[in-house]
Amino acid sequence: MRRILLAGIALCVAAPALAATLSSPAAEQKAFQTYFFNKFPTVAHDDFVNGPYALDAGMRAQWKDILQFPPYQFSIDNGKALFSAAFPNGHGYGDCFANKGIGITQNYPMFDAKSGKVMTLELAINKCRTENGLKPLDMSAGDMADIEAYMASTSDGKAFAVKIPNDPRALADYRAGEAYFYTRRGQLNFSCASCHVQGAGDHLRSDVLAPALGLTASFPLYRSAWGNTGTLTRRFMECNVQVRAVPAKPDSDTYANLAYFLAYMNNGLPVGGPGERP
Amino acid sequence: MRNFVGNTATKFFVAVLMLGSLGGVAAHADTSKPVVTQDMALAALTAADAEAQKADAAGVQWTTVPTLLKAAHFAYLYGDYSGAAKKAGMAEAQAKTALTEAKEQASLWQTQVIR
Amino acid sequence: MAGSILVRASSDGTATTVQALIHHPMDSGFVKDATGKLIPAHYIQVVEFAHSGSVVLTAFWGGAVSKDPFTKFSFKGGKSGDDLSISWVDNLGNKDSTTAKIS
Amino acid sequence: MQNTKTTVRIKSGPALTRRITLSGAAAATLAALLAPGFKAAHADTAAPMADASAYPAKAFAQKSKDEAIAALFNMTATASDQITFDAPDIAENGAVVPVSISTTLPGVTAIAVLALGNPFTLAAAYQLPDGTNAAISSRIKLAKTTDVVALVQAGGKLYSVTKNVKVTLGGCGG
Repeated sequence: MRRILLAGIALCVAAPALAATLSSPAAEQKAFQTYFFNKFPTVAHDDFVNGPYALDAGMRAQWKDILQFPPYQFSIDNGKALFSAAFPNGHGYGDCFANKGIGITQNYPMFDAKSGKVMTLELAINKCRTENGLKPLDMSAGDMADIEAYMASTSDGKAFAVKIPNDPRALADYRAGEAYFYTRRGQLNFSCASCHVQGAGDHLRSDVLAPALGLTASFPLYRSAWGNTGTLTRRFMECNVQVRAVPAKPDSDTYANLAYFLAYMNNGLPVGGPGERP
Repeated sequence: MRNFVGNTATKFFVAVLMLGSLGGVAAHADTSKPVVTQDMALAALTAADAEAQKADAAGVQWTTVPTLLKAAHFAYLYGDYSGAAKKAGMAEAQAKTALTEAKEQASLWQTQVIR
Repeated sequence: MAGSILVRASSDGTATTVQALIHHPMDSGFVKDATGKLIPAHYIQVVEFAHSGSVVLTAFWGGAVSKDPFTKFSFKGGKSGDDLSISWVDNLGNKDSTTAKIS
Repeated sequence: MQNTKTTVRIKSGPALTRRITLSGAAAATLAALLAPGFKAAHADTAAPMADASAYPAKAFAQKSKDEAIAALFNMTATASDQITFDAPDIAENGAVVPVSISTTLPGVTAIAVLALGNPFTLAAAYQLPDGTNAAISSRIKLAKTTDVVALVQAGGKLYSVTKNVKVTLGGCGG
């Protein structure tokens, strides 16, 4: 907290020069993880991917019960069928991904040098479809969530390894995601950090606010509130509406860069997807 | 977005007002509140729409603004010019605030970064 | 709905533990959809679990059983390779059934 | 078959007896003989299929605890500390509340779950033939914070245990 106060004072003195004081992504990632490891010293590092279940014993017990036979099992099975089916032109999803798409979700989002943009798994799946003459899928739930659930299940437990290549465009995308994460918006004037950094671990009525570290590691999620499996894009748009900010387009760079920033912060933590949440 | 409730309330409000204003105009001129003419309402709507478009373009719009604008246009359509002007004014103010919020945050966000 | 039932049945020689997950909306009839219209009641009413032809559990469910309902129980006997059959019928008369091997 | 329990049990099984297909009236009378309030859910096929006519619809339509118990078991329940009833103190989400009921009481023939705060209190009922262990896990929906009652029918008597489960809204609204 002291550092933030000091930073606040510095702001009045040299606002224009502020941009220069941001450290490198790697340094920021170290600070980010250390902040949460210190804020929740009793939480095992890998447990951060389980969000509220790492912080609330009662919820954890119910989660363990549900994990015996999780309802997202249907998503995984449906996703596997969709993933394995060949496209009309004979190709398949496997042809669009490294290692035939098996055990690779820990590398996403991935910066694509050709387009100069961040490719989340959802964007990559839709890109694969359009390249093979198919309509892109709805990026919030349904088949997209099921395919992602299957792909994530093949990476279960692998450590996140999101890379920011030595390319100014990649760094710019990372900074854009970072800016979005810390920018207050909507009539409620909250940023993602308001709830998931300052408010991490607190209750919002019966919800426990998950720490930002590991926040996106268990997507796609089967939420009891949704009654089906949903993607990270769906959750981003839902959070926007909850602070009364009009959401961006699902396939916008805004959300891809935000996912890029958050996933980079998860590096080293295990893939927790598909996950289950209240 | 659950603006369902807002619409019902607005319809009810408009209906009551329409009856009231039809009777009111003939019977007596309400001196305390200046009569909002159609032109004044239209001007307010135009200004609100313009400001809202700026916030939309900047991607910083609040979900409350489109709801208010819809209600304002609805009121205008039914001849409730004072209601339309009031809602348009609120919509414009909120769109302006959304833009200001974004401008401030453009530099403020960096103070929140975990270092 | 073909394939609506997922089963995990395992025997330790003396008893068999059964876990079943059934893909079904289990609409209670009290929930409204996005447009405010009530979603009509549509839930599984009877589920029959049988081991090698004889009943080991009968479940009767109301609208208050969760979506994609889960059931776990165990019964004495049953060895790996035996058949475990599950069938359900809902309030609209839809049915589905499956037979799984106890592992 | 040595019958240790007070109620008459029809042991099903392909070798032993031919399935009995019951007409409505006969079904009702036999139901009284069986674990009261329950009817054996058998149909005339190799593997017994779920039989809709066995569904105790009246019991599932009751709004109060006593009416539901009467319609299902037509006996009164006495509290018992022999039943282990696992249910969360605070449900993470009212739509998926994991509950587990197990008991050491001998001769269990039926287990049921009632949610007193729901529009219809009876949530689920299970009929356990011989050899089935008296332990059931399932997931139920709770409309609001409410007392949840686990019922166990054993040796022709009815036992119950009650637990309160809090159900609250989450999130910061829209």
